[in-house]
Amino acid sequence: MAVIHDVMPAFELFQPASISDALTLLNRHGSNAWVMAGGLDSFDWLKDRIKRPSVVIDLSQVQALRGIKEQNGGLEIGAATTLTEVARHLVVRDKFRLLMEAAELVASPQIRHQGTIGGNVSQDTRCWYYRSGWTCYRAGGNICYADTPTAINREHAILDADRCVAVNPSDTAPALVALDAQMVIRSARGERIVNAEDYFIGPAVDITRMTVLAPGELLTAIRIPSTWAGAQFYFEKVRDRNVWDFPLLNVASAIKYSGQTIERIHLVINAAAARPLRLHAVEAAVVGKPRNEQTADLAGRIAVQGAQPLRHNGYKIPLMRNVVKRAIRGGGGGTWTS
Amino acid sequence: MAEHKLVGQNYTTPDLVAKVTGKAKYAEDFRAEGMIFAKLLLSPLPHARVTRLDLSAALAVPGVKAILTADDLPAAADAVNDNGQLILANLDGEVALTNEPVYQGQPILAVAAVDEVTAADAIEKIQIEFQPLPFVVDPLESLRPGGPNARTKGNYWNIPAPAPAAQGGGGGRGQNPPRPEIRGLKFTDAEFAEAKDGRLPVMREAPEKWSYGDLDAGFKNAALVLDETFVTPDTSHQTLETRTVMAYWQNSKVYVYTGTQSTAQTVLGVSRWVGVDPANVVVISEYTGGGFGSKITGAISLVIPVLLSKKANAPVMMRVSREEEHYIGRGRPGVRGRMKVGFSKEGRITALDMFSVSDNGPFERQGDCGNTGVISSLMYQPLAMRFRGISVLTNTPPRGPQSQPGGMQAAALMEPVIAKAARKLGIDQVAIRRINAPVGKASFGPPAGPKAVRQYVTSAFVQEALEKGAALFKWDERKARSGKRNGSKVRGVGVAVSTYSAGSVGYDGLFVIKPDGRLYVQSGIGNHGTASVSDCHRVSAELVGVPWEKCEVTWGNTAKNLPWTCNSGGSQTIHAMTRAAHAAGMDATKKLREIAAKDLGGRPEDYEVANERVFRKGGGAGMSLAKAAQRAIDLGGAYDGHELPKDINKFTRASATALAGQGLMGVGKDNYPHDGQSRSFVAGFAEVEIDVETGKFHILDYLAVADVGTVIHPRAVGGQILGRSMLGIGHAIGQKWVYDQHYGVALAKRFHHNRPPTILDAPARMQWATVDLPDPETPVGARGIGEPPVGAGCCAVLNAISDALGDDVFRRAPVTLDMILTALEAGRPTTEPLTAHI
Amino acid sequence: MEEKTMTADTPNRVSRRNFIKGVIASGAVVSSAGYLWRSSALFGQQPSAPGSVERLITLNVNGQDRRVDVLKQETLATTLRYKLGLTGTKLGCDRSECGACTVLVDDVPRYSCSVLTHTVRGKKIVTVEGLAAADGTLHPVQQGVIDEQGFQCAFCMSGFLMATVGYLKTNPNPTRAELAHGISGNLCRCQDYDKILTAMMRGAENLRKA
Amino acid sequence: MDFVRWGQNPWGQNILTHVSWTLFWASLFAGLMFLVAHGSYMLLSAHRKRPSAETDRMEAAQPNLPKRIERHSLMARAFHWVMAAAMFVLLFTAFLPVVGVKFPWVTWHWIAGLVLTGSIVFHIVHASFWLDFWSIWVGPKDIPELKAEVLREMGQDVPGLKSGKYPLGNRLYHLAIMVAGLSAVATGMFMMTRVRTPLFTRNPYLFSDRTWGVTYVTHGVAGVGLVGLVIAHVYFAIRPEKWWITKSMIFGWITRRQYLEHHEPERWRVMTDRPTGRI
Repeated sequence: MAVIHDVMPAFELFQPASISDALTLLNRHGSNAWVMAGGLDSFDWLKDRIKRPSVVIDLSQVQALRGIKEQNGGLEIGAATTLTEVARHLVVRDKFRLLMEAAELVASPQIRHQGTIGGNVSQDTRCWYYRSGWTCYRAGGNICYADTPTAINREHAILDADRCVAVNPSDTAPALVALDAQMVIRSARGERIVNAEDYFIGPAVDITRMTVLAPGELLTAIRIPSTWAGAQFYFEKVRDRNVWDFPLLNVASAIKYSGQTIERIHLVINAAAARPLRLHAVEAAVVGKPRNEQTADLAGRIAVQGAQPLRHNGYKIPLMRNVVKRAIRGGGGGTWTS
Repeated sequence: MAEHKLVGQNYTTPDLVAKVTGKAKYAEDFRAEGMIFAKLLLSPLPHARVTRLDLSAALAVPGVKAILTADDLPAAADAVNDNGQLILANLDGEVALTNEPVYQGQPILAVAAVDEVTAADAIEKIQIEFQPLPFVVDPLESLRPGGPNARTKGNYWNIPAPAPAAQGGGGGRGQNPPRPEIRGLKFTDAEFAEAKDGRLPVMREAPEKWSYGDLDAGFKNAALVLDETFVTPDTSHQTLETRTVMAYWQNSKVYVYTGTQSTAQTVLGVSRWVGVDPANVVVISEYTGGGFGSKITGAISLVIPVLLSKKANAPVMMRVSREEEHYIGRGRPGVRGRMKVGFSKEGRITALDMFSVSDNGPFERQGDCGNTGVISSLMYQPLAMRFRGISVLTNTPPRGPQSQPGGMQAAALMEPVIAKAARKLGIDQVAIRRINAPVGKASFGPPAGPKAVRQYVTSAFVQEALEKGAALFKWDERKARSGKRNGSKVRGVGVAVSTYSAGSVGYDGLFVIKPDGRLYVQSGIGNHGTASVSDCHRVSAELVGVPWEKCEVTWGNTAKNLPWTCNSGGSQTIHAMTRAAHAAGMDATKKLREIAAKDLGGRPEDYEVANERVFRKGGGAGMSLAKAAQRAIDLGGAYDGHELPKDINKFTRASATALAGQGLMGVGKDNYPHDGQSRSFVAGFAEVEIDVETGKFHILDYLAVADVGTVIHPRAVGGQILGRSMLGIGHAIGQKWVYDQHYGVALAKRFHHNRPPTILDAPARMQWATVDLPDPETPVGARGIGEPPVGAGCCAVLNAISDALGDDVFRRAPVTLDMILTALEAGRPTTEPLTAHI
Repeated sequence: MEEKTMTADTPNRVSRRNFIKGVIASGAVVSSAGYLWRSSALFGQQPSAPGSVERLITLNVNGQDRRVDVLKQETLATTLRYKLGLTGTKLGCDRSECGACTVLVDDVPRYSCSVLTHTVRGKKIVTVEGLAAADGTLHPVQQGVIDEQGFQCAFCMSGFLMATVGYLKTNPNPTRAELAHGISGNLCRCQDYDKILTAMMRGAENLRKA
Repeated sequence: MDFVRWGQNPWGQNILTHVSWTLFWASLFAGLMFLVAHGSYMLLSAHRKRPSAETDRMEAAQPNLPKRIERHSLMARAFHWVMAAAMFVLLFTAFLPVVGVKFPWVTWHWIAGLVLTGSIVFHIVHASFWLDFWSIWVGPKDIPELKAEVLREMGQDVPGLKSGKYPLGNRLYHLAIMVAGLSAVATGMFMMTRVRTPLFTRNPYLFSDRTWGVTYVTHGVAGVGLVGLVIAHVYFAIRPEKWWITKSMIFGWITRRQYLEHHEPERWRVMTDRPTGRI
């Protein structure tokens, strides 16, 4: 069969107006159904004719999936709330600035106007071998084209790779993990709540999926507890171009101080592995220490322990060391001139 | 033209309102009744032979109208060029469809159907099998002893030396050029051994080779000798409009709606590719969504909808997707160069020994490789020089000229070496470029012709550009703060110079002043954003004293009587076509004076033309142009175009004949003298700020000062200078190709992989200026500007990065944060310097 | 003078003996059956299923309600260009990577190549053709482009215009840097960013004065 | 039903990727069905049992036989159990994720694979030099035994050959598991060049895409085959009438009576000084 990467093939479209209708449809069509929120990940797959669902369930009409509610000092964000709405929300700006910064650095303005937070955290990896439609591990095959002697893997994983070396490309995911968010997942069988950290899975556990979402399940909301409201936050996304590009690495930290010392910290890095990684060892090492250059150095050193570079991504090790340092220190010292 | 009314002034181009309201029609915006749609089946392999092809299932899909395969294409035909030379068909040259693809993405066949989804579905039903053939995507891999060849016959074009060319660009009838042939060439084991250290091995007997001066003495007398390897990226043109085409046949004429840089000349391209008489070709191209050299005369892929339309007997729209554009849309050849350069202690280049290897793609030889030598010899005026080069065939997409082809690479190969030399010698970066700059009628290139004479330029004001730039940029002030740390940030400043061809000669101008008093200009120039489609004709309007509001420009449709016009490529147009416009303007002025003298007495020399009138010098009797136009019709003959100059091109002759009798015709061929080759120059200045913890850098400021002669349209010139500078900056900061070498397939085939710069990657502040010195060898004084800003932009940024971080950070462009970070970590350049497409 | 020279091939110049009746001039509405997809239904309608959609829908484009037959997988860019004849909206990449297809949906700039037409029923869509007033007076931002001779090939222009008009609704008085961020989802391959920004700043100024 | 799964390589060529997991279910089902069928048959049908008087007679005739006869040396038993443990780890790590139990399984899998490989190598060497190598094999000579065995199973009282050291069923099973096991082990060793281990430099391009396809499918077929074989093995090990064999695999010996009851002393001579005699 010859291959063509253009023109979306036909599918049946459903636009349910409620979550329950959506779940009914999901249940009815099972693995033939493709769930579309903002569609920015979906369209690539569909237009390239690589994924061929017979049914697309578009969530754009489900009002219950949109909007941000205050809840117990925290927030509940509908999964289909756009990134622009998240970034502009006053409580997000005031209390959970980390998420605002992450959302504002996603892709481009138009994509943020359309892309949803649920879609942003649930998006598939951008590994260009996988996205080319070749049958690699992640696509159900038996090879990782990105980890071969001749592979071009500048953007791939330095940690937690297992056969597949793809990375999670989300900017909001590490922020949500750092904020102890909870993911509300519904299916015809009911609701379950998963910690953000556990929402993402690596290839060792399931090489074909990025999240725990199973067929028939829907991410309906993201809850942010009050735990980290008003903490000291740091978010940095390192990318090639200043628009559109996915992170080469990003880091999110939330710190609470007791006097001069770090009392509690959550530190998360993404695009280093197939899921956002909370750096528990670093967190443990810096708690109780003052926020200074030495602590930052220590954090950076611990962060990259066990990192395994591929042929072209060795730079991610010093980069990760440095951005972790900055996440503790609170920046590079000195701002950009412009 | 002592004082200008139009030339040098800003104005609103006649296409702008249509563009801004969305009414401007690009190729994909046309619809024709019964129009059907074509989709392409591309080769998934980099080199293969189709062994089985079964179209039956696809043809059985309801709505499929026709399938075009390689067997439907006309055979490659010989052609006769403008100079009357017979150009033998290149039997191994590019074809639009093939059964033996030589790069991944090469079109195999096309399906036309009632709609796109039917065509795409039908393609998926085609049974096709390939026999893989040896392939190579890295030129050095092909040159390695025992390395694979991209083409079955070899890995480079052997092109026997051309017949001696006449001086001064006149061309002239030479003997017919021989047919190029593919041959194989490899490094010897001894030569290739050097590649281990990331140095480009040097091929002693390269296919392209020339020299002048005493090289050995130059190195012996040098105070500093640097021997450097540098690598430039392969980049797609990535015009925002892909090479979409709509075509149909009517009464044995073919109508082609396409994007092209050169409207008039595209007729010949279509004629040659389709195998149809030029008289039966109509090209419609009112608006072209960018070219940058990739659409100089349209694109060979246009034959697909043209022939499909014939086969299906319906208009065919072939919308080219962005991914398809990556494959068929042309790219700049990446060049790896080895430069051994001797400098005197003052920084003067005493000797340059240059070896360039360029990635040619699979088809016709590109000039980029040779240009790296020629352009370096002009830009830096080495006292002695040897150039050797080879343009290696690879199984990667076809290359084409891209803004400043070869010149951009020349700058990128040489500028880092010169910057390093200045640092080693303790010389200011501006000063070292000033001391090596060409002045006046500077010589360049190899000695040629029976007398072994080197070519020379018409004029060069590089030193003036450097001085003006250094002042505007506050170079000394910025230099003082370069290298200073602010937290993790460090700044650097860079300057670079760049040059390229800036105009050809010998084309025609054509317009009619009608009895309504308006000037009707026929423009054969393509409309691809440079504004030259109307800018050039401001010269005619100014000469005959018609205000711009009373000028109508007809362009973009070869059925509308256009004159013979240059290719809009290589910055020819503003030079060539202001000369032609000047010739036509002078022709009309002469006719106006003659008419006035006839009617009002006296001699023609007693009259002048201005303010819509022809009148006696110093005031006095005269008549309006409207009246003169009517008189021209009455008089007939040459006045209204019934008699035409002997020397104009037959294409112009046909158009002028069709327009005869409508008013006073201005028509003429550019026969102005032209001593030397027109070249433009740019000096670029950049300041960058780099975060050494992430490797991320920002360009704070960029200034380009251009030596382009007379400025015709300031805003257009400014747009060209800064736009092309950004194109060059893209080469410095991230744009590139990525190929998987095991399978020879593209990994980067879309914008977010190839990374053309976004608005937030552009310098926070950009400025441009010109030296405002007219070129003495052309009547209006204008030279082209599309090309030289590219190299200056790229290299000013490269030099600013090395200024901030030191010499040992990068040996290839683009410079990305990973290269900076690992180099700073290791204290030496770490990124594989020679591997292609990483 | 622009108008006359804009439309390339006026139909009456073309002989009608053959199969071409002419190239359809700008803005004309093409058959509602559409060009890009066959009109036969690929799936039977399932009226009982929750959320099932009709093919014949009404779109509000540039202030007018337009009835149009839209396939399930059809993107807004396709509907605009091939069903409604609004070819001012360009397709540069079809993958949310260039911005040439930007239109306003309820005043928000969106990539129309990546919006299913069915999702914008009941929303107000504005394309570049809808910017100028009915009498032809250009929108202040369009006028900014004229004032500064912005853009080169202009294939990106309508997208930039729509992005700018949308952004200025949220920030009418931006700095140059803010505006650059606001319209950063648009790519210009002529790389004429500096002049574009100048033109758009001029447009913003025009808009404030208007 | 597709028995194999196909994918596309970067050249658009169809390549084999895996055995279809439906085959796993088929193998599991077949194993369980065999178990049910055999169990039912054993329950419902009559079986010939050697009259105890006959065994008494034989025991009386061979008073010099030791009371306990060593059937499996310590080394052989150790091998068996190590191999069994490895096999279980391999099967569970391979197939639990298939049935939906997700966990990081690859490292366990290849380590168990190496243990299995090591134990098999040991077993081959041990069997070649220290054991009666040919005692486990089947050949044309076994046809009369097979015939007799089948007839006996069908309830007929057939005189004739009794088994040597290893009953024919044992030997047939050994043959099957050897084929499946060696296929899995051999392909698995090559497949280790596709995962990160401290032992190999990764090189997924060691073979052509097609060869890899065959390798993975072979590994998969062997793997799903082992599911059925292991089920059958476990089943027989816990059947009451085979328990004496299972016990011998634990303790190493059988009683003289069991020896005489089940084996042909002529074919498994425990008393000769010629331990490697052929059957």
